[in-house]
Amino acid sequence: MPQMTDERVLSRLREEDLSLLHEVSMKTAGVSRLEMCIQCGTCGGSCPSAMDMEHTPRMLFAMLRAGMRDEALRSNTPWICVSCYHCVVRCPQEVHIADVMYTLKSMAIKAKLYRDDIAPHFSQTFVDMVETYGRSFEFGLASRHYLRHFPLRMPGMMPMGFGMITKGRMGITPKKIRRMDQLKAILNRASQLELTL
Amino acid sequence: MAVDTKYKDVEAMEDGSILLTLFNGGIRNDENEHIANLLRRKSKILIAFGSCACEGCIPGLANLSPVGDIVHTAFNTLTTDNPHEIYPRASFDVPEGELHIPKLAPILSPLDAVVDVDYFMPGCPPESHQIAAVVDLVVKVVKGEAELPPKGAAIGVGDSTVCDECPRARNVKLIKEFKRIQDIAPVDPTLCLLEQGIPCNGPATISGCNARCPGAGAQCIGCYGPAAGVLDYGARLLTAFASVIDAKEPAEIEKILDGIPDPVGQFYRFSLSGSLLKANQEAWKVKYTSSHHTKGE
Amino acid sequence: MSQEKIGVYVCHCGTNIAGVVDVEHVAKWAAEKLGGQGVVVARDYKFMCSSLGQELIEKDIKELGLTRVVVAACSPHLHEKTFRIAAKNAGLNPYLVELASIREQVSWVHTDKAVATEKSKAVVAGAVARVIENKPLEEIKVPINPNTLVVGGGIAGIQAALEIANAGFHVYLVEREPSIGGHMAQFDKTFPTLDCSACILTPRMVEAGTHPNITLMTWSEVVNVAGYVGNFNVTIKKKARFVKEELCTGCGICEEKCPKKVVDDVFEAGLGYRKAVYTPFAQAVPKFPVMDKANCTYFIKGTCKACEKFCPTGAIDFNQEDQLINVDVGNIILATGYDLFDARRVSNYGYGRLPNVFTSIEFERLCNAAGLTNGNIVLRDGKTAPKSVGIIHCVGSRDKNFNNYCSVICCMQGLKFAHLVHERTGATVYNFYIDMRTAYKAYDEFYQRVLEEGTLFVRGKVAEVTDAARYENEKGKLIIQVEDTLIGKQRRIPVDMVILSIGLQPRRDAKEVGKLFGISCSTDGWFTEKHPKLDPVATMTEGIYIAGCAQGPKDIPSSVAQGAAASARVLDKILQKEVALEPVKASINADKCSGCRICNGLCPFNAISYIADDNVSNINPALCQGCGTCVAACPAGAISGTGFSDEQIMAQIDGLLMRNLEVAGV
Amino acid sequence: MNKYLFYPGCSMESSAKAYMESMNAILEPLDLRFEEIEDWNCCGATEYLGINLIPAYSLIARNLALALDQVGKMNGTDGTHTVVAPCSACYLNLAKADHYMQERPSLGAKVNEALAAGGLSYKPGALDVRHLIDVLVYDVGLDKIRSRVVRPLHGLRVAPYMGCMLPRPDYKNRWSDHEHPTELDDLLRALGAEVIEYPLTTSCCGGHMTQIGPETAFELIRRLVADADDRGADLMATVCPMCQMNIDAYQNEMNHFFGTDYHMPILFFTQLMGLAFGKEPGEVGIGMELVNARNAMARVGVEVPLTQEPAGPRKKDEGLPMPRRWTKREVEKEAVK
Repeated sequence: MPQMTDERVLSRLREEDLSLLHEVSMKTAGVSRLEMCIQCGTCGGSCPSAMDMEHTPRMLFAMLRAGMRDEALRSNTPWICVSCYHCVVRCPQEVHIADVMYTLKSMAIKAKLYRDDIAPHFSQTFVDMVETYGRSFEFGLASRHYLRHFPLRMPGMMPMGFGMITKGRMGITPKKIRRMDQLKAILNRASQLELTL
Repeated sequence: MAVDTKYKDVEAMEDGSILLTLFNGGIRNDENEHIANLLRRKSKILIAFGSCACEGCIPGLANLSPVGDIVHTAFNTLTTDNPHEIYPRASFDVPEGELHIPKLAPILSPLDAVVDVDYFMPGCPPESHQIAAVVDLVVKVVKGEAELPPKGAAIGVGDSTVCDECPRARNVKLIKEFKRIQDIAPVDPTLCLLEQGIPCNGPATISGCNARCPGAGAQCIGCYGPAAGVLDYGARLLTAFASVIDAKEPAEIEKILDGIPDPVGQFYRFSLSGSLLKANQEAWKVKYTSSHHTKGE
Repeated sequence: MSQEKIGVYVCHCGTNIAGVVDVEHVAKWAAEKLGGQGVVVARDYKFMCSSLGQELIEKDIKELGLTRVVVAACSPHLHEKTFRIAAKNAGLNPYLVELASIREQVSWVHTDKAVATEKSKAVVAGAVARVIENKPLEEIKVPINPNTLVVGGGIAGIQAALEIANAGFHVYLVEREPSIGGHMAQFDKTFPTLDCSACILTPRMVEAGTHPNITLMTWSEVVNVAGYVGNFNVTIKKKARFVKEELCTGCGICEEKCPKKVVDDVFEAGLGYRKAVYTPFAQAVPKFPVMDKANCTYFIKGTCKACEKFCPTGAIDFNQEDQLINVDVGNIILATGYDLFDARRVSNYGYGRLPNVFTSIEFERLCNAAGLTNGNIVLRDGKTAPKSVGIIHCVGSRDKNFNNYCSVICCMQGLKFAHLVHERTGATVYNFYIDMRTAYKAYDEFYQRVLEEGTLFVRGKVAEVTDAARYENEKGKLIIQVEDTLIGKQRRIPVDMVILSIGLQPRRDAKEVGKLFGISCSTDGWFTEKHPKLDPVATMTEGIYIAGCAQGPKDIPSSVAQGAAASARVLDKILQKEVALEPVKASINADKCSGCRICNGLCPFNAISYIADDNVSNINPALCQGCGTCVAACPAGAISGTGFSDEQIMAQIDGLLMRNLEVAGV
Repeated sequence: MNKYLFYPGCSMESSAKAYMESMNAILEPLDLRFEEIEDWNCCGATEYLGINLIPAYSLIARNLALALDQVGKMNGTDGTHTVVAPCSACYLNLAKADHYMQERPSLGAKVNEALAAGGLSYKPGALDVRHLIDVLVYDVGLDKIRSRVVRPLHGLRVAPYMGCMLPRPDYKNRWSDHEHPTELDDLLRALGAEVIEYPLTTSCCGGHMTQIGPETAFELIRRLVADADDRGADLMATVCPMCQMNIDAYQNEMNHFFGTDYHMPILFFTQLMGLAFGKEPGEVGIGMELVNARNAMARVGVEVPLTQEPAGPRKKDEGLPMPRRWTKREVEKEAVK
């Protein structure tokens, strides 16, 4: 039989009969090849932050295969992923693991299934900055983020923050791009679109 | 023999009263078609004479463009002073009555697409000694001294290709690049031109011209058309050229093929209209679908 | 309106075709709509290739007087021959049968039943139009030369050569290295019975070396192959040994006296030394040494000649040159073996960077009593015995980044290594595997034994081997980082030694060798067999057979079995005394040929020559394989190929486009 | 003179100012000219992709579309179809968007639909996205770089730190290896520095985990710093603003967390290039690092001006109390709110 690549699998499916595995695969940028996982554990073995993950990526993929939607989306695993791509280049089946993690994050946000809101809020804060200024604004980001989630960490961070500011490494006023209107129009349109089969 | 005279004179002749017609030119408009039908009726032997009647020749290259574009090019370009954008019309009322000019067909067809042709005599132009030989043959046939070749044959040609008559020396061919003849200095006067990387059509072109062009130092451009039994001149030549490219990598092959700047001109200069390609697909579709419709109804 | 009486037979192929194509409808349609083309009967049947299916066709040929047959079934590759024989049995010329592939080209590549059925009709219409233009052809019979060439002197080649020689026929056994024996000669023990590899191999090597029916040609390579089945002419380059074989007694004094020592990266896999004049190992066959010109002091500096001085029989000859030898053979067996995966490509395993990471072949030499360490398992420092060893499976195999396929032997090899480490060092052994593959006789029992011995197994593909210690207990060790997939946790296991079970790869020059012998390679690079199940040692080129790892990764028992199988096929050919050649050939119409010579260089079988006197090219029908390259290339249309004429092809295209039906007014 | 389009990325203007300054200082000696993409926007870092896919790719693609427009306006000199990004995350995002828009045509179509709302469009594959060090090693060449060295960094032991997003996933096979690439090693050696064997050269610095899961990040930083220290490195050299930021700015906090006292300065490779080319420390942003590189610099005879030194590490007995260890339970407790 011909090799079943992700693209072929997708081309045979209709939107309404997507399994969880296929749904994740479809929502992932590029051709995820998630269906090809052979559970060898290269990803979990490679992961530098595996020690803090509730499930190794491999286990997460098995859960997707088993249709365990809530458990999978509730897992802290995608949020601990540091996008180092060790697993991606080592995966013998060329599964686009890091991109699948991004997909799981966005699905978890949509379903409000994350247990720990630090990471989603950080991402959202970052995105808010970008959507307001077109550039990232580290000072605003850091201060908002720490105030909300790590008030106790703030004092410890102070010398570092002062260091950054006195060394000219952190501006305290945001930079804004010129054609913010254009960017907003693009993002508005984009937010109405979804990847399809 | 009927030469350059009024149509009504020909129309008045008895059917089959002309022994031999050498029909020159392809079928581009309804007048051409009318004359072709007329002469077919009046002639015992109808010969498609010259490349235009045989394969469409240079005018056949117009099949690459829709009729509208052709008319536009002819009547409204820099070389034509037509400030009021006046285009020819099929009929026009003048005080003396209604005037007609021939109506353009969607594509140019070779003669045998319109009428039954007895023989084909290719060449642009056919060589004089070949014309003499053909007339001679017909005279001999009338006298009962010779027999006509089988119907549909190409006459006034040899049995092989231009290479057969070409005096140049040849070896096994492997080509690293194609070059235009003016870009090579000096061209080896005794060696096969194709081997020197000049895209010479000699290998695919039927003999009969005494290899005039390659003999004189210019590459064959294929005016005599394909050898007997070859379905499509351009396709034959293309596979031949493709076979001698000395490269394995697709990028390298592409680069070598880039040395042929005008592929249509190279492979179908004389034979586009008669080719399997049915050039100008749009026009072809019109023809095809309309015939289809009539069939359905 | 055709004069022919054509029968159309549509095969269900179980559900292979019928699952996607409405075969009954196709047959009915052909009977109704293709009558104008001469179709007088159209039937469908569950398995057309079965004897009942064939009888159906034979019966129709006899009773209805069919003059042409179209079978809509699988690719001609598979069953064209079957149906041609059936036609022949019924008295119809076998070349008046056409296959329409509605399996490979329709049912296997489409999912929409309606579309697939329509396409099947078109394919059938094309085949009907084509078969009308088919001409009856007669097979050509040629005698078979009883001699055989075996290329490659590993265990598969040795086995094949011995079988044929024992049957009384002559064999030329050609080996590229100085000695026969192949990879098997490098191993210490063989799984699962742990026989000493040399002990079971060397008797076979000696037998091959002394057999009266075997001409052994080592340090030699095939450089040209001409001819065809039954009548090959092969040119073999016998590389200069710089040792006269007729005088050499194999006493070994030259090797002993040679002052130049180099790393042996062939037999010793880089883990040992040899001299510039050497036999690769003690039991080498033949016993004559070879001189390595690139490293010989005399060839480099012009002085030395120690070997010559001490040779008691005057066998050293510095003026020897490569020789080209021509032999005529009827059949050829390729048993060219495999190369090993280069472990440096998996940079996360650190081979070549971290000293105590070894490859499996290095470990074999380490274990081997004849190796550099006399069989002591030690670290790269040459003295320390490891206290813990990690064996990593699937290195370079089952991995889209390297080789897709499973290398078959690594699991058992890994288990064997675990046993040897236990036996000789008492070290803790870890085996890291994705799936444990211990199929075949007594293999799983061996797995049980190794489990009993206390080997620790970790199910997980190792992510990396590193010397970057995170904790005190890791310092100075190699750390194997892996997800233990059975507990779902990442583990870091510090060990002293890592052994990489590296995969098997096609020979680096397999493509060129394949081209030399006119056979093809799969996408992975292994030689392609004629049929993966039913004809595993034959190739698409008649008279060329393959055996051993050249065909794909396999262990010793399978290699031996294939060597024997290939020899059985060759003996079958030899005993038939003559062979029928396919009559599909190209020929040149000399009248139309202008001698342009475009075709001359194209023929892959060197069958076309140029006759200068007549200024035309000519095809030798015995050499022509009917591939059609020249037919397509001839710009004058002077070359035609039987079985693939322009008329046949144009008719088939017209048929596919159903133009013939339009003409017929359907 | 080779001209390239240039996508700086947000950090080059803020936390990685030293990178920007030092890069600018070496362009001229190497005959390079960078033309900044006008009105570029943030690439979304690793954050946007996990929120909403199409907007994330549209955000990235706006930059590519602007760049392509700009290509049309530039003269066709060498390298004009190349966009150079000095930040590994930006480089990866731009390259990834370009790659996936080709690999998954429906993504390309959707992104272009969004871009159209801003009057832009991008044809995937039209641009070549490359990292700064790729251009330096493969276009400029090590020979040319070597020829510009006037102050060889002899005796400076450098741990070459490539980080993760540069050599991986490497859609266009630009790097010598995914795990142990040699480009940075070779470049540093060309400057005369002593490059140590550093097995963690492409290990992760923790990325955004310093913000959202500090415990995880500190462990990653510790591994990197500890191994470089074990192997006797004077400093680390990096190619990525985020790596530099994490290892530099969070090293102090990491030390607190583990009770260690590592002092491992980390500089951008361009700063070392600038020094080797004879630039003054101030010209190449030396002194802007928080873990000061003064001792390391002294080994090559470079004195770091005191004026640029920050207030100095906080003494333990002053200021607000610092939690000594951040247990997992505490992190979770914080997060529940």
